[in-house]
Amino acid sequence: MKSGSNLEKILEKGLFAVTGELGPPKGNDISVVEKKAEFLRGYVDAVNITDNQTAIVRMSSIAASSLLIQRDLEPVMQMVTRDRNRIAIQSDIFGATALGIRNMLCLTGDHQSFGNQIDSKNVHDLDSIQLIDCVRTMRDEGTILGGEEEVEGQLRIFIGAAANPFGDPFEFRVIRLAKKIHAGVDFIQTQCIYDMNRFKEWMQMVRDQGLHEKVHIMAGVTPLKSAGMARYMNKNVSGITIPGELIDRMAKAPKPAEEGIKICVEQIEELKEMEGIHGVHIMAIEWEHKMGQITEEAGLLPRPTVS
Amino acid sequence: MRSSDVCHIAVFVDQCKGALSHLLDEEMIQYISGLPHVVSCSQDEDLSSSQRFEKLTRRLSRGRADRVVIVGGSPRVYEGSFRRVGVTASLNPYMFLVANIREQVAWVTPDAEKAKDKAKAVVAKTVQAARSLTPIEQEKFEILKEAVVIGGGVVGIRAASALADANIRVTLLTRAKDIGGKAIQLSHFYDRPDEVSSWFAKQVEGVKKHPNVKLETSVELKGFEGHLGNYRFHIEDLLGRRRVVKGAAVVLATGYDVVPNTEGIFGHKRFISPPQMEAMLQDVGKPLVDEKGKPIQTVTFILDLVNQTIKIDSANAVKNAMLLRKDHGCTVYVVCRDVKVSLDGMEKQYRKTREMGVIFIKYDDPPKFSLVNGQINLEVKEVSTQMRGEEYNLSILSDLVVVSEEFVASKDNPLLADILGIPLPKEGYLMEDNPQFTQIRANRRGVFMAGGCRYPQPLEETLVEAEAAASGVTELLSRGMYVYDLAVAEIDPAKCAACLTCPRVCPHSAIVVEGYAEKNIYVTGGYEKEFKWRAARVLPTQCYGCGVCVGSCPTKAITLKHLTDTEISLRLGG
Amino acid sequence: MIKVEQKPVDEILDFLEPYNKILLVGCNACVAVCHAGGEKEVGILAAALRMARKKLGHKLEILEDCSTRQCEPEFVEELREKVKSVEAVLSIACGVGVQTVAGRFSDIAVYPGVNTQFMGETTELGVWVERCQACGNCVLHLTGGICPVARCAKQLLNGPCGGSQEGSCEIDKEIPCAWQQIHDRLKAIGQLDRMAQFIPAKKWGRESRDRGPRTIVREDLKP
Amino acid sequence: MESSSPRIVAFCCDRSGYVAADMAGQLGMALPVGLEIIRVPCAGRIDALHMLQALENGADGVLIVACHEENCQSLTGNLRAKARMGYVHGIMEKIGLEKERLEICNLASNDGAKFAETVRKKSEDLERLGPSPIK
Repeated sequence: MKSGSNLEKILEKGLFAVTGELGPPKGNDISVVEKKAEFLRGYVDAVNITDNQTAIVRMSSIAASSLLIQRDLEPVMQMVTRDRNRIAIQSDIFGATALGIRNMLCLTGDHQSFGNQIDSKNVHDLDSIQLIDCVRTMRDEGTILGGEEEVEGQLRIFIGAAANPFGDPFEFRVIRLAKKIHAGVDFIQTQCIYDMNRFKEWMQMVRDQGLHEKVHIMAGVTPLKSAGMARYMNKNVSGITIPGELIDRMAKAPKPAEEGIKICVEQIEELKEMEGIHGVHIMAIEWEHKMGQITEEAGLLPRPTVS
Repeated sequence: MRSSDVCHIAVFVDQCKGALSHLLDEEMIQYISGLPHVVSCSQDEDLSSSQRFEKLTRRLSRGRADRVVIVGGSPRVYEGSFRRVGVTASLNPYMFLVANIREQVAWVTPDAEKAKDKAKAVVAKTVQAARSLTPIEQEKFEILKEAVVIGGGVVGIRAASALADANIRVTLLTRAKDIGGKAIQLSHFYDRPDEVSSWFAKQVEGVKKHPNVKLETSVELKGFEGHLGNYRFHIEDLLGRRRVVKGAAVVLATGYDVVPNTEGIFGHKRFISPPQMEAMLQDVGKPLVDEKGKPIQTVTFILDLVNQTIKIDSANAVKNAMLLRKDHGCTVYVVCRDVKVSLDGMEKQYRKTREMGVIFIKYDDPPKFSLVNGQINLEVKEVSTQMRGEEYNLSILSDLVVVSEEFVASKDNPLLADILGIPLPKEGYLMEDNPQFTQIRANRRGVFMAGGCRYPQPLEETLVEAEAAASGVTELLSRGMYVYDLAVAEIDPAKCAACLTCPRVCPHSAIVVEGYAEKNIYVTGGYEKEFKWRAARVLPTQCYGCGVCVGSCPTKAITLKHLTDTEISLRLGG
Repeated sequence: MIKVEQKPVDEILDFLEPYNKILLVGCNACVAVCHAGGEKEVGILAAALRMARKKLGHKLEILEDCSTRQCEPEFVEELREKVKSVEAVLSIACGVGVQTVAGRFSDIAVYPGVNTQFMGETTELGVWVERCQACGNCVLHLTGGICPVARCAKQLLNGPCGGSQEGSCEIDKEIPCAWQQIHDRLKAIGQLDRMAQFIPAKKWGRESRDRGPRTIVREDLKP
Repeated sequence: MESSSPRIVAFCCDRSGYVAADMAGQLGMALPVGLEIIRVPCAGRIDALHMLQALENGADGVLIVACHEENCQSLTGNLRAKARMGYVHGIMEKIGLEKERLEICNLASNDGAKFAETVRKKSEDLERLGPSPIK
């Protein structure tokens, strides 16, 4: 076991894993974390804690992850390379693992121009692949990045990363996954999937190269709330494409919110059967209270306990 | 501010046949005579007369004046005279300025007192500005009696023949294997009895046999450099071998492209293009039959479907409708929005065609086509009778429908324009210097154009253009010498930062950046004289003297010799 | 080369407020080429400043000059006589030129008249685009001659982020994705395999500017 | 010049503005006394520096009289003059000079009447605006 986390155990046992997502508060109000955590309890194996997502200032992901551990839920701490240089990154990893965090997700991070601090300087001392390489070095070599210097103690951490099958150039997307695997990633959570055909095409390329056997791939899904949201995301959120027929379906539905959940459940059913998909990452953004319904209807409950 | 050490100004006051008498009183003459640097002030009744002008100027050679200010009317009146006379009067023809107190003061200022004050101010400023004048020399060089024609179509052939007949050696460049081009497709002229094919064969043969013509077939133009009187064309043959051809001037006759209309029903074999129609009519004696041997009885021409200007299409339709009617007894319709009969003699032909029974149908909404029993059915609303309050929906069954090809600018024009350094407007045809007056000249000296590369036209008109271009070249080359004033822009290489702004803004491709500066400004001494530093240079033969480069230069390295920054500053009162 | 842009005239007027006589000096190298600091711009800025001050009733006398290259001490030395006769110097050379002047004349205030922007290429007359950030260790051999440090908004070294869409950067559709460009270039030159190659973290601190001013010493050229 | 009439410097292209100015004279149309005409071979000859120099030397207004757009012998000389004028407008704004003091107008060589009308209007506008604060 690389980390001994619940998520690792479930994936290593070959069980279908489920993760959720929790955005920390834009301040220090712990009750927000508590409330969201309760919506997720019992429905997921681990919870992603975002790191200043879309470059909006929020409570740090390390702190929020730690709060989750205190409440007996397992976090996947996200970390972006936008805000920290390699000194801060490695120091934060020491701290996070000391606080009992066992999963982390290595990301580049959204550009600061999308957030509420557009005049900030971005760091990008490392990129996400270099970050994976850095964490793996610390865990497996027992030294810090590029140095001879040994780490005091032992790092136990399950290394994750994102993959976006919907970015361009398309044929590079699998190469990029391979680079992440080569750098040492253990699991992958994909960008939310709406264009199932393109995703299948990507998975086929992944399987052709045998990459699905080298890493646990968890497919990302996000339930749509309305046709308006779908259109907005399709137009404005980079790296996301939503097919027209899906938008139409949302537009025609008498109760769009329920239709969105229905679509999401159908997607999960389809993904469960797909070779090489070891789990789903459900990003119910500001809709955490629907997690119970989604996981229930998708037949993902009860969540297994493993030792 | 630079001004010559010596500055003696002679003022010529032109009374303009009395038009300025109320301004030019004794006091004014005294005022003028008293201005700084003025050494003499002579008056005349009418300096627009070149004889009187010359007389006055002749006196100059005896005085010590080294420049002249004319007080009188518009400078446009005197410039020609002075430039001619200046030389004989041992005065440089550019050492003069004009204070225009007629158009700019006398005629436009009703208040007499104000007019006088203003006239004084104008004269004073002009006299002050005259300090900045420097002589501008004349240069000349021998012009090769050689020209290049690019394009082996009918226009190129015609231009080459005309040049060769004028005793100019011509190199005719074409990328095709042989000369000929689109004209081979034509059967008849509209305005003369001969068949195009026999006439054209004679033309081709004539140019091939002409001792003054050298044919270069299967070659591509790869580079172009030099200036009027001595251009060098880099050409490449099929094997990739390069050669240089020289010419004092060039005629571009590279033609246009056609896009056949074959979309949808237009792809059906009963839709044919005008060249296909011409081909069918080429053999006069041969009966017109379809592929099954059945005679062709009804032919319809459609205009206005593809081309914006329909001059060519109209001429072809009228010409061929007549032949179909006369030689083959066909029923012929011409369906159009409009017919253009502006060609010489075409109106008469059009009338004759109608008299012979060709039916012209006018539409507003394009006709609809369908296939009926192997024939083409056309439905159209006839609108020419609308003014009588009548309207007819017609349906015509035709054996053949002639639909025009689309004429478009040659897809190679951008590359050609780039190599030749001439502008290319949006429509993609090569651009003439001035569409009203100098249609056959490009915006670069010594570059002429004719025919479809400028705009597609009927054969008869395009030939006139070919001859005009050839005579333009002939006129230029027959002088043997090209004489020009250095009233152009000049670049100081020591100040030039080689920023490339001026060659990019020059509208006449008159600026090159080349390694010609005498010395490297960074290091003084220590280098061989051959050491070159790249700087911009104006080719004086190409420069039109517009000054666009001067206004753009960030290092003030360029001087417009006939209107310096100093002169402008002085005129602004700086 | 170095691309600069003129500072707003009102900002320049602000810091010239205390003076009655200044030297305005341009440079005939990079800044002349980008139409912001050559002799012409010296004249334009001088006219603008004089007019502004005349309007304020507080006349400003301006000596004008333009160095051959303001980053060379010899050329800057040529200004000494003029500098002696003024109260301050306004330089519209790049930041390097301003500092060469300031370093040469210790007892006079030197002000910048332009904002030094970047090292760039002229893509068309009047348009300059950043191409190099002088990171100190060129990776162009790995990236098909297109620099991800200067041209990717995140300076990524291992391929495009997920925001690359149809050739555009996620932050602005008008900005091309540098990594899409690199991908297309590498494909065109048959080196697409380089995209799969891991580029380790850069040595910003040792090779780049994060250690104070970098210095190049060529022993063979020193006196 | 002793006159209350605003001083207008008109840079006139030799292919349009200057010919039109001559024609205005030949038609005997009254022109403002403060008008000073500077003849240039093309509007593209006029530099941003000249525009500023004119203003600095006390012109109340500056007019660039160029050929109609798309009808410039130097292809885009008139457009370049216009673009440079835009650059100078930016500077004028920063130093508190009214942009209206610097304008371009496009004329044909036979537009004598329009030339007169334009400079008269310009003169009136400038009178309303008051004398240049730079004088």
